[in-house]
Amino acid sequence: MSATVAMPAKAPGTGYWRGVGRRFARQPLAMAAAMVLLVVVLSAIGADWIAPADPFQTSVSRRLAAIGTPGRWLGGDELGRDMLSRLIHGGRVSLAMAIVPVAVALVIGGFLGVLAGYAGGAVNMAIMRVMDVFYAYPSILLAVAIAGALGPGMVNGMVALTLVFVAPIARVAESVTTQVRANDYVVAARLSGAPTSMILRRHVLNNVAGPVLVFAASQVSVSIIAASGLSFLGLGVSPPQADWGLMLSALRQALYVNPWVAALPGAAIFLCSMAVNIVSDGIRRAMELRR
Amino acid sequence: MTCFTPLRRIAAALLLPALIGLSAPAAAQGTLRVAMTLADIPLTDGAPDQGTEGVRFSGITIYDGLTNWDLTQAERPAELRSGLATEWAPRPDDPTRWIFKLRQGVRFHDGSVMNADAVIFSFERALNSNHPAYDVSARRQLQAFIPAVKAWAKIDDYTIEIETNGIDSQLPFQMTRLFVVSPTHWEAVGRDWNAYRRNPSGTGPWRMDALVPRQRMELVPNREYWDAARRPRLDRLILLPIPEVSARTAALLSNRVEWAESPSPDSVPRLRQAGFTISTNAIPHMWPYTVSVLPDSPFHDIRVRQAVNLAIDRDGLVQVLNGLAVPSIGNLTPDHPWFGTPSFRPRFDQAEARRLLAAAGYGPNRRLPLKFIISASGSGQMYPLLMNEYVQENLRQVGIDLELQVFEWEALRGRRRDGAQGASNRGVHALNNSWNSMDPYNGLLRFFGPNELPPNGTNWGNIRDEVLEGLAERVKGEFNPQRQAALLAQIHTRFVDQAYFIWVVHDVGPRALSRRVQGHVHAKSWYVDFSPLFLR
Amino acid sequence: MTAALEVNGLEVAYRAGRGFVPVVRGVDLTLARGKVLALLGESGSGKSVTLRSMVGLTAREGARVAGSVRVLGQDVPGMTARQQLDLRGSQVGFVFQEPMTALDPVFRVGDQIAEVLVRHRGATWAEGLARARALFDLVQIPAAAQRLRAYPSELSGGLRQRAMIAIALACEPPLLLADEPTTALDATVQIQVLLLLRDLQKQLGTAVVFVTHDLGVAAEIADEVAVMYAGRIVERGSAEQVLLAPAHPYTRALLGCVVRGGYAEAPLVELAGSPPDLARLPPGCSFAPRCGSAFGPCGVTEPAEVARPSGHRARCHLPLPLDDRGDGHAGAETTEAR
Amino acid sequence: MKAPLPALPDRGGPAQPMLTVNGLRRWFRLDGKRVIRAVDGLDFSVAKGTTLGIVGESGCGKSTAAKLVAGIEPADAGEVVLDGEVFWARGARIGPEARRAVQMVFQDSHSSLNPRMTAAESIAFGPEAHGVKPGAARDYARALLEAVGLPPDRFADRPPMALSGGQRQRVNIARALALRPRVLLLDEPVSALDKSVEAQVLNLLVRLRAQLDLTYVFISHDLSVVRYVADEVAVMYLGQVVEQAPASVIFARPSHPYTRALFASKPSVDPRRRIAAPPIQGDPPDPVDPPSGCRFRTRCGFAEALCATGTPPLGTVAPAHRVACWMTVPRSGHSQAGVAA
Amino acid sequence: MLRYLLRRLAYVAPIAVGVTLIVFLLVHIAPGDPISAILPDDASAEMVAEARREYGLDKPLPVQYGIWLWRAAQGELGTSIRSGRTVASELSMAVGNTFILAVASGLLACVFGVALGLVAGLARDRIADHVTSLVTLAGVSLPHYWVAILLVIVFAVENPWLPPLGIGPDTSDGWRPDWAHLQHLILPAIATALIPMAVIARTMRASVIEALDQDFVTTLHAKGLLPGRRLWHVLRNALPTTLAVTGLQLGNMLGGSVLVETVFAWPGTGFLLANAIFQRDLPVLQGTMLVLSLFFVVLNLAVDLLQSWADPRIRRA
Repeated sequence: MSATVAMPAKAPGTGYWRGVGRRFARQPLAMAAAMVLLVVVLSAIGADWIAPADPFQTSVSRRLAAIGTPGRWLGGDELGRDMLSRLIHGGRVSLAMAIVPVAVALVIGGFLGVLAGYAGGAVNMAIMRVMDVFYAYPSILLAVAIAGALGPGMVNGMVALTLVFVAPIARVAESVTTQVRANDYVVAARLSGAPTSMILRRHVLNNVAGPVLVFAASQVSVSIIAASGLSFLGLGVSPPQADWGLMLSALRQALYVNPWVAALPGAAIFLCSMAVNIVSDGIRRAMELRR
Repeated sequence: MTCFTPLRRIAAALLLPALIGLSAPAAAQGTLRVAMTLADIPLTDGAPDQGTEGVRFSGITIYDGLTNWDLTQAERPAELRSGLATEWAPRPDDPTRWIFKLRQGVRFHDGSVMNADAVIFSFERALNSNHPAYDVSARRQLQAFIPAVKAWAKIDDYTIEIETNGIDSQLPFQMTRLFVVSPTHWEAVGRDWNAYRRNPSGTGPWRMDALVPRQRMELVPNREYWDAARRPRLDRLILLPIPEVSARTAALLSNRVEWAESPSPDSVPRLRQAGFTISTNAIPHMWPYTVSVLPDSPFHDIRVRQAVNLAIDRDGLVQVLNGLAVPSIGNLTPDHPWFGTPSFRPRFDQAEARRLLAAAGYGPNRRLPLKFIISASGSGQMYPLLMNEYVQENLRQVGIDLELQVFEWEALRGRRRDGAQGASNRGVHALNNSWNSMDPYNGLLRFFGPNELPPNGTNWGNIRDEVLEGLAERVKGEFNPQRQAALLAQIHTRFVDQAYFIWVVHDVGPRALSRRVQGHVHAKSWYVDFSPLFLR
Repeated sequence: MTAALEVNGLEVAYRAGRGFVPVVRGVDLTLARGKVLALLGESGSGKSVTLRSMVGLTAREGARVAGSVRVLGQDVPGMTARQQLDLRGSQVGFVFQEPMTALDPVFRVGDQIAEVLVRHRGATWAEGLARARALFDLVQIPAAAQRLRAYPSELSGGLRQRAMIAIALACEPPLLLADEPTTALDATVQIQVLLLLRDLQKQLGTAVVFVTHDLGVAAEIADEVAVMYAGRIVERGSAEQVLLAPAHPYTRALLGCVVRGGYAEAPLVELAGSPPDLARLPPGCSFAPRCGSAFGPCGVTEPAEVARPSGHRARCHLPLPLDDRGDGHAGAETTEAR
Repeated sequence: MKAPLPALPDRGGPAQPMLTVNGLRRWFRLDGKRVIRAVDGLDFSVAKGTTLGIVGESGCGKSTAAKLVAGIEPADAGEVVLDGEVFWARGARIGPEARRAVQMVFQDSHSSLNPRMTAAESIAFGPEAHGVKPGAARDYARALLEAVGLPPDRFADRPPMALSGGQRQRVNIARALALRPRVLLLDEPVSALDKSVEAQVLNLLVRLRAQLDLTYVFISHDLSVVRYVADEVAVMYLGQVVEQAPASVIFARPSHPYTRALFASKPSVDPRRRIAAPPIQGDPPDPVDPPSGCRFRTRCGFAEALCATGTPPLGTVAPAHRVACWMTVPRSGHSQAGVAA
Repeated sequence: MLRYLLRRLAYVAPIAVGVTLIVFLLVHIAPGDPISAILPDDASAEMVAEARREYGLDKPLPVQYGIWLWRAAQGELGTSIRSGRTVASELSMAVGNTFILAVASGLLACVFGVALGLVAGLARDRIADHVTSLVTLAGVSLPHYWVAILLVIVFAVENPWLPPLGIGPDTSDGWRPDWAHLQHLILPAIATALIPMAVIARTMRASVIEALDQDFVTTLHAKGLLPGRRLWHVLRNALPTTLAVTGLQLGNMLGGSVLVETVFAWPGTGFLLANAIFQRDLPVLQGTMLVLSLFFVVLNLAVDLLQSWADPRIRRA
């Protein structure tokens, strides 16, 4: 209680997100993770310019080349392609596989959740019971089953993962919306006679968005692992697209021969997923409003 | 090994030293454990599923066909030899009727006598839906492999007659697939094929001792096997389904098995280093692209077919596969009697490939887009992703943009059944499917002609060639082995010259063996005979 | 016989950002055995922190505590953690404001009482539960046997607070610290609990420090009253002295804020502004910015505590009213008249 | 202060009650069978320009009553008449213009302000919803801040986090006033505030009522606060009004045993006048399973057999003084009937 | 309690029906003809039609669903297209094996998750907390199937300490709780437990901190209770939330086992499911999905009940 002392008198109007940013910047680990993610995202975007070599150029002589081999600075893969270039290009596909499903699920699940939470009653019942059904499957199992049913491929994998994430995001959105809606300021807004769309926009969404976004961000790491798991089972991205999961799967045999090179895709997945987790933890911490 | 020292040190630090030695495997002397690529034990009722792999492990081990493959030598392609039939020939008066003389004194594992009734029973249960023992599963597994069979009859206790659909010299090859089951035992287990599968009885060199579905099948020698030369020397043979390649490697390296099928190319150096033998031999199994020659396909143009064949660096691929393949320039290996004398030699000549493509109207300004359907894995498919990626890169260098559409194995088989002309395959120019080519039908005849069009056959690409079709007719009526071989060589010559396939490699049936495994003969066949094996 | 409580120069500061913010700034108190002291103040005045610092409960929260506290003659800050634990629950009982949250929601009420006896009196669980039943009778909880098995959420607010009191009194401690024990209760229940506490205090001879913001509650139970503002005790004395003849302007203002007139023809006396930010205290008297009688020195130097022979003390630069008659009629009448 | 929204017209003149509530009822169903009778038949009316105080303990249904009157919570039965016209009846929707007439101030000043909006934004929201241009709404919001005693230059751009409880409650009042309502429902507006701040807010409310010609329904558990602001007082117990009278009457002559107990439970600040014994025993019963007949009978010192069987009507015992107690009903059969009144 | 149980059951029943519908549809949205999987390459049109009839694939979808559901309700899940064994018999063995793995990894995950979370929560914002939090973060960020391979390489291949695959010695019949079988369990259990353990630890940490922040903890100090007893109070309060998350995680573990079982050739439901997918063995696929998801539903129900046992507030809500 007394540990928190009165707020500073000056607090700018739009200062909430700035405050979150400030509090986020004060966490060195989260900042480091954010930097890692930034580097990965930027290099994925600029893969065509950054990658030192053609990610598809095979070289029989440089199969599983050791790290540090000239022209294959991070080693060569099972076809002698440049690991570094493939990791950079692979980030593009892997991140897309991780982010797109969550983003789409965020739109769908967020919409359903907010709708259910704000409307309440029968609408809530209808939407959330359907979500419960999807929630009744272990997530990776559901992804595997859907991807298995649809067949391998990047798009199918994304569809499968999207379906996996809709229900949990909808649940979070619904519960946050229900909480927000119970606040007296929403009651006051309704009392003012404002149209529902305006209440949603001004009072509900901007209070719901934060927690839901943070949750979705944390799901990105789940998505990274699940997507690579699909590739591992042969249900994800198709070759020759460089994808970390696919690379991991293709190189798992080389772990016996050149473990350091073969472990790179797994390490990339781990690093990225970890960075996402640390960043979303950091944002969550930065978003905590302390009275 | 050196690369792993750090990991090893970490592990040693992590785990209590007390753990060491506790799990040291102690295999019984003479027990051979085999890691199969299959996910499950093939059906054990004499009509094994899972294709030739099923026949290899659950077919020729427990059962015998009327004819058997000779798997005793590694130099020449495997040949037919007598099995439960001692001699066979078409009747001179009617070449559609064959007389099979049966071997006497053969007993099933249940003790009952193998005779004509048993053989007839084996036909009935698979092909006669009115018979009490009819089993639809057996029919599914068998029918396609014995298409020549039309009718069967007992002549005496040790003689039967088989009638073929038209004249067909291929019947003896097909009879390797008809495994003879015991009617007495079927009665004994309550006329239930599921019970029979749990407790099978055949005449083969191995008896099944234990079966745990999806985990393990244990075979023990049939000490009374009729062919003394093939009486197993091992005490026990354990077959383990381990579909995941890294798990098979791990099983080998940790001495959980002495024999692993299809080690991955990348693990070969490590396995060799650890003292394992990587046994290979060119087996009658090819890994090509079956192309669509329909008018709307670029492969309708022979120049494109030849260009693609010339664009592929087969030696490079073999190197990538660590020698677990041999280059393929036809359905058969050049040393095969049916190889013939094709004038077109698929080789690595990208300049020529570019020239042919240019002649066909493609060039740097008009790159050729192609779409192949492939599988992610599957029986006999070798290392499809890796190999296709390699080919994709080869083709890119000559101006072909290859799109690979990946399916899981059974879905790809579905696409195969639809044929290139099927709606689902619109826009698809080739199918990557490996084929076994151990007999004339499987190796050559099924890839062309109207009778073989999907869904009734495997002429996926709609190859119509009067020359080939005429030769095929003649083969069916030719019973003299030499003349038959000559005709087959003509077919293969024409098939290669027309570049009806894009050949890549032949499988070498790689298997990794512990040094303790002795007596192994790597026959040029999909099959292997476990009988001569023993452990040191 | 030693005093129940002697506090000298108690200072408590909490960490905020880089530094520490003083929350309690030099509190001196003494309480004789068997007496009731009401610690009065608004939220943020430091009264609750003072109370919890007396038995070392604030150090746990990372507070910096200085000064001397002697409970029943024992020096609390000088004790080991284990000795403090032995003191608490056994010789000092504690009652909190919100019984709903102060009781563990997933334990049965009876067990929460019994565990104190098991801990401090070496009782077995059965003995503890039997004694708990007796305690329930003592705090007048009907249907004791059944209620002992209830979870806190299954009891009404009044019963919960009675259970809390039963826990605090389980070992019959000579000193009871009560932190706004009746504030969360409804009016009709509040008075019941208050009078129960008063009766038990008399019956058991317990000394009580009773923290409250409610002047009426203080008047109802206290022998002595201390008024806190911004971490300091600004006035203390007997209940009559402080409530009927307040010496400090703040105490007077508080009394003025109490609504007790009829319909508002005249506005309430209001205390302008709000309590100061403890991190940025004004120079001089902390109350000066809100004080109607502030003059020159108030904004410069902090007033020292001035004591009258009667024992009535206040921290104010203004001379104390001389008519400290102790009967307090003047004070009462002036406020009633408004 | 120039308001961008027009004032709502006065229709019936000073004699017509501002607000009339008839037969208001709201039951909450818990898993089918069990029912909380939060508000169980509520009738009252409030004259223009006056304040009705509603007093009761927690769980008596007074907050639900406020939400029902405001039309924010659906009622099971009853209607609310505003200046002679039906404000809402069951099943009907309230038009946006009519909506303005009744506004509310909540107890929890924290949860009643959007944490992502500044004080000015929160106040301007209502007018903007009614079509006032953002610029004009903002100016109006600043004027209202000034009116509730918060200098806009210092407070307009503060988020709720940077305001004290009293300041937040002032913003809430300004927000409610921004729509130029005629009735303000004040649900425990000062109970979370310190005494010194409570006085400030109460004075502000009293001043504003006169300035803006408002009618208040003031809900509180604190008798002294109600006594300060209310012209008329209604006492609620378990979802029902048990006594209603002008403030002067009810504080002078409380008639219902509960009202009397409530009054007697309030400690005085004089240490010499201590309460000897609690006026009543026990806690209010669980509204899920209220006692039969008179709901107060379980805690009433005068309860007799009659009280368990029949629910006493809210009868008039004196002009404008209504009580629901068998003791006030002559010949009701209660031994004290007629004596107490 | 009984009333609560009934209410939960009434809530779960429609979900279970929904689950069956999705399982059914899942198989039927799959492109490609399931029939092709069960027939030889050159099967005739009559054979195809016959197989269609036999598996009921010629009827309209709703009818197929009805028939399937009716049969499933009677425990009749059909026959594996591939092996000819009943799906029930395929499943019974696989479920047993997965159950063993799930119990082992569940225990690992719970014990270590709770312990780590407790340490982190009690050491809040101190070094032990930061270290534990990083470890658990790493736990949720690792591709567990990859870890599985690494575990095999390190602990089975490079150092032959533990068996790399299978559920027991080569000639064992059925599972027995002896060392010969237990050693097979260690690596798969660790790999499977990794993510649930980390999630449980994170939840536990948050619940412990939440519990520690509650007012009653001050009461515990004020009562002079010793640390052990205080810890017990905190644990009991952290339990309900942790239980809820544990249930969800144990369920997800079943899903994650698809990958781990593949790596360890552990013949459980995940292994069965993966192979059923690749072999297009629809009855097995359906049956496995159905059993796993219904098990998940039941698990959640059980967790709900446990939670309401652990937290009296839930029962009253």
